[in-house]
Amino acid sequence: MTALAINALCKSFGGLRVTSNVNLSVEAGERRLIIGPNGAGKTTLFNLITGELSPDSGSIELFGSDITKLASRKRAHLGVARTYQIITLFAGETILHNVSLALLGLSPLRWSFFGNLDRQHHIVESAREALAHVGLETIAARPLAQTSYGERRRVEIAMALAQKPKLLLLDEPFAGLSIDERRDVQQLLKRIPREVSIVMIEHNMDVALDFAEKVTLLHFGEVIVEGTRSDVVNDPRTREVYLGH
Amino acid sequence: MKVQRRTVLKGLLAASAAVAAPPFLRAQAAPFKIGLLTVKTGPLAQGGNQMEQGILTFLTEKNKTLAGRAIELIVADTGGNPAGAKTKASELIERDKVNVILGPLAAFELLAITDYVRDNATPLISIAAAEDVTQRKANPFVIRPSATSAQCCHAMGDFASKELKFKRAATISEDFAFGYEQMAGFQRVFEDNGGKVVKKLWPPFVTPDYTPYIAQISNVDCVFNGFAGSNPVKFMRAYADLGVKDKIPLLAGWTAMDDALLKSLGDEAVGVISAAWYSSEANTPSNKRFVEGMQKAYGVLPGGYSAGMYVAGQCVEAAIQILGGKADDRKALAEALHKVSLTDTPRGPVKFDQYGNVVGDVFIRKCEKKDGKLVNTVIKTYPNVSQFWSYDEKAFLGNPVYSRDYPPAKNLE
Amino acid sequence: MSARGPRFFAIGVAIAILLTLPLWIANSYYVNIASQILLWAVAALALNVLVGYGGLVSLGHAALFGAAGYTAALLLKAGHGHLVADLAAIGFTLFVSAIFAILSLRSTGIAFLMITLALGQILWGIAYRWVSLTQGDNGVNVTTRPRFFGISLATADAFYYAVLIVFALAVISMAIFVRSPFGASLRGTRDQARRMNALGYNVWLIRFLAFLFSGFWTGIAGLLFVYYNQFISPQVMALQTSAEILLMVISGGTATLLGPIAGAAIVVVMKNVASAYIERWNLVLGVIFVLIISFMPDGLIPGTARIWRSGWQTLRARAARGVRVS
Amino acid sequence: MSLWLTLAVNSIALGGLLFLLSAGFSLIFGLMRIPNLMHGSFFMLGAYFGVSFLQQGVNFWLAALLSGVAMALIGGLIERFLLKRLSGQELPQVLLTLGLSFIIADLCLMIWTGDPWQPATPPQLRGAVQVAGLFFPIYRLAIVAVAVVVALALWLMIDWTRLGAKIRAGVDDAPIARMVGIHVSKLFTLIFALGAGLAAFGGVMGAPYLSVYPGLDAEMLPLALIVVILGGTGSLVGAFVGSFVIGFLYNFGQAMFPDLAYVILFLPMVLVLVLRPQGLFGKVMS
Repeated sequence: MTALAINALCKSFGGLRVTSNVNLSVEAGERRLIIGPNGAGKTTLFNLITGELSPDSGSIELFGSDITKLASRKRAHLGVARTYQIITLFAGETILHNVSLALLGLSPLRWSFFGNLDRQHHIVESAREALAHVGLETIAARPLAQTSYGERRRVEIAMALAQKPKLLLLDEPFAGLSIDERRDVQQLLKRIPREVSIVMIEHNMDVALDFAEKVTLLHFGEVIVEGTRSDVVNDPRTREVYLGH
Repeated sequence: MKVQRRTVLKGLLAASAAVAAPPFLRAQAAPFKIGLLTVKTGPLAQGGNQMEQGILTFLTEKNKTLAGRAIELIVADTGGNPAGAKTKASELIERDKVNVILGPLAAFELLAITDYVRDNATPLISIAAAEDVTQRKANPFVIRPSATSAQCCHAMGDFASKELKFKRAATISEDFAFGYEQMAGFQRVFEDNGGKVVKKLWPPFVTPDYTPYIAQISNVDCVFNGFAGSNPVKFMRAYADLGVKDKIPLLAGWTAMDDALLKSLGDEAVGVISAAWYSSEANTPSNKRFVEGMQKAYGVLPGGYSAGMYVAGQCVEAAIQILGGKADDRKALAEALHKVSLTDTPRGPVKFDQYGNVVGDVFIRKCEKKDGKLVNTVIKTYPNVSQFWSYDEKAFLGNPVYSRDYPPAKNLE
Repeated sequence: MSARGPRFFAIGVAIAILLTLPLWIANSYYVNIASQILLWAVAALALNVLVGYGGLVSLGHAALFGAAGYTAALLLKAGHGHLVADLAAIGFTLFVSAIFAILSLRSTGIAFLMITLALGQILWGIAYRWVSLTQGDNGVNVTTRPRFFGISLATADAFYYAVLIVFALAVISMAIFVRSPFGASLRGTRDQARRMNALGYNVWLIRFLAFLFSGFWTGIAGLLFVYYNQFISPQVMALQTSAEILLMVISGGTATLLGPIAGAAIVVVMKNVASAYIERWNLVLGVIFVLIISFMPDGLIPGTARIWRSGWQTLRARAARGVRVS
Repeated sequence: MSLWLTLAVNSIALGGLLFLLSAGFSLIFGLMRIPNLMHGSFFMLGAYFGVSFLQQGVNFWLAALLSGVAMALIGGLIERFLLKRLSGQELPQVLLTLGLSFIIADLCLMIWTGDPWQPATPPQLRGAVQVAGLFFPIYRLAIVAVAVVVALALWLMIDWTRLGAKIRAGVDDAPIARMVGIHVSKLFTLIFALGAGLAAFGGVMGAPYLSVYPGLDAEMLPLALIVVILGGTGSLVGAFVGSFVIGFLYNFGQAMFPDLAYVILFLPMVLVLVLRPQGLFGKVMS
């Protein structure tokens, strides 16, 4: 079954084409890596998939149903979750509250005027579970302002995981991390069950290559190469894009 | 006339009795408290400050003693809005327990507190012009020594039609009740005398530029304006700048050409004819004292806002005299205030009708430049003008209150 | 966690003071001032829902305030009962709030502020100009206050208690709202609207409902205002009133429960009480705002709390040192 | 016929004055993102300064310039010592500017009393142009000329000078401007001073026809807001076009739809904001 199917997707800002006739197909349970230099249109592609941007043309299907015109929040309810390259968290809240918010977003409880969010046991428990998954359960009550950069990256991932997504989009989850932290995150990603299909953007090929079965190389909004790890690495076009010759 | 003089005499006797009373009796009486509701902040502070100056001038002249009673003046700043007027009225009545309130300045402030002063039985002497407060909704605790909105405008309508022989008029005034009532009074008398009001313009209270309105005026013999506050300054300059003044004479209500405003005006005001219930030129003894006192203390030529408060002070004095020693009963004071009749005030003789509104002179003035200064020279005096003009009181009150739509403007073009 | 004890104590004292206020303030004038503080506090709390928790700065709330007041005043004048008038007033305010929200929630930030300002001015203009309905600047008088369970609210004390009950309900509903999942959602849309969307929240609808909630309490405050003054006129709908409510919220501290209440107290006391002693009270009020913002940019309540805490810590540190020395 | 012509000419005249009022507001708003709610106060205080200079016998144009300079100084000080610390914090900025506007309003009341002041029109510009039955005061046309000169000067400054380049960079993206070494902090002080000075200059220019009185500040602020909203923030062209659009809307609206007099400016403002929140000439703000 195809988890994500993108057909002839286009998007321009002003005169600039940032997504140019992109076709992409990700199987259920697959791990896909999207690489490309800065400005290749990787994050824009994510924004199109999550609905934070709407495409000029083309279509996006999620598990066979067309979601091209669907509002961003509805895609979340269909099982799309993502992390952000530039950390986008609720700075004034605790780690636990951040993850709880992610859970609340999919719960009908979010409309409730009554009750105390911090006392909604099933939400708080699930949030703790997600935090345990990323190794942050011991500091769950810590305000976000007192956490390190690496911890925030993991909170990002915990928020996405907490939503029990079918399709998880990771936008440079290793950016800015130390070597130890990278290893932690690598471990953590490996533990994600196979029901979840994952698409990961990474600027730095070395960190992420062994994560993915298939790799897509994006450049100036176009898919340049697609294939297995070795296919892409060995393709002369990859070298051209990355090394500039 | 005789009756008047007798009351005054009686008052004087009472006053001398108070003065002659043994000192310990006088010392025992707590000061008589006058509360002044005025505006000292915001856009209406101009008139508000003048009100305060007027009553202070009077009290200074009287050495803060009226009819033998020591006076305490408590000044409250309403900020120029109804809610503020209500709160400040309650401060004066409930906290300071004043014997009488002078003010407030604006009609919308007065309307917010008339029920309240009646419920709390506190006499109020206002110079705000709202017609109905002394007409269909007359309030036994309120008297008005200045004029209703239309009181002077009736006279202006008469003068414009009979003496100036104008046939066609346009009116322009701020789009609020004071403006409606002024224009209605002018229109009624002007049209009853055979004239026609062919255009009525209502710019909002806040109008940065009057040109769009002035540009609509043409083919009339005169324009009557009823602006107030700082608006007349702006309006008359535009009226002159646009060249209309040379073609169409400008008439004005009292607020638009108030004597206190003259220092803010320039050549554009020369020739404007206005109707007012006070003229700083008036040749009465008290007016001379008043104008002198104002010049001395503040260096200004007084206008209606100050004069109104000076007269209000005189009314308080006369009422205390009428009551002899029993001025602390507020209900009796209110009744006495209605009975006050004065022969010498800065505005001329003053008495009140049964609704508490003044019956007094109205002056028609023409603005002239003398020795480089603007003056409003009185060219005609209408004596003893009532708020009902020459109309039958019952019939007058049987009609709706003056408004934008009443009397209906049938001659608009 | 140990802060709970003193906190409950402080709340208890506050409740006791509020409940017994008319007993030890003998003068009805000051009781009335207390009523005014409470009724403006309700308005400030209502605006705080949008400004503090929603990050949406409205300068049009005076229009909602006035919409409720006018509806009630006009229906009462037409001879309807208090219940009908009040329910209709709240209904109409919610309707106006919904229209405001639909038009203004197309944007956020300054544009939101400007739309609400413009909409507020339009409503003010209608109140001023539609003389045949509103009597223009002459305003509308309300001759009676309602009775509650046979108790007349005509006296200052009775009215104070009525306002106190409403105020307490407002505070409780705000406290519940802030902790509730919906409150958390609203704060989320303030901090990271886009992320909230991607997390599955309907950001627009959350803001819309928050606007209605804010409008509801603003309407209640408007009703209290019209019953307090027994009079309403267009001045209360002017931009200045909107700005004043906003100043109460910001000066006291946005997104706090106590802040808007403190802000309301400052503004009401300066306008009505201090003005009797200080002729240039407007200037002093301005200076107070500038001082608050210079020394406590987050507002009076959070600022004081911060100073209190740090002062407490220095004291304790000093005490600890003192022990060591001796 | 002559009515429409008068209205049209007056629209342009009012537009000129509005531009003087709002050009500075637009720069401050666009570059610094400060909702400067005391801009009307700058206009009023400037006009009062002008009144005082004129009473000392100072030449009208000199009075306008001096008042502008004085206000620029005050504005610069306010920015440097009060606003600077609040950069990026919209709500505290609102509170501060409103608080200062209270202070300015009350100070003006203390110093210049509540009486309205209306300086005489400068002698060279008295009188009126009379063409085909149309009678129009020269002074108002002079305001348009001054506005055009100021607009040109600002345009030259912004498009052709180093300072202008910095301003443009700052409007487009403050963080990046900072990265490339533009001293944004000094730039902000300068812009704020410039905006304050321009408003004060406009206040003096407007005084002979608007007059000066307490409450002028609150009348002018919404006008500045409307112009900038309509034109788009930070866009000088927007402020220029917006001023004249508002000039026309105001004149023809007041004359043709007297019943809408109160809302004639706010209805279009809502319309523009709902349909095009960035204004006619503004860029989309993220």
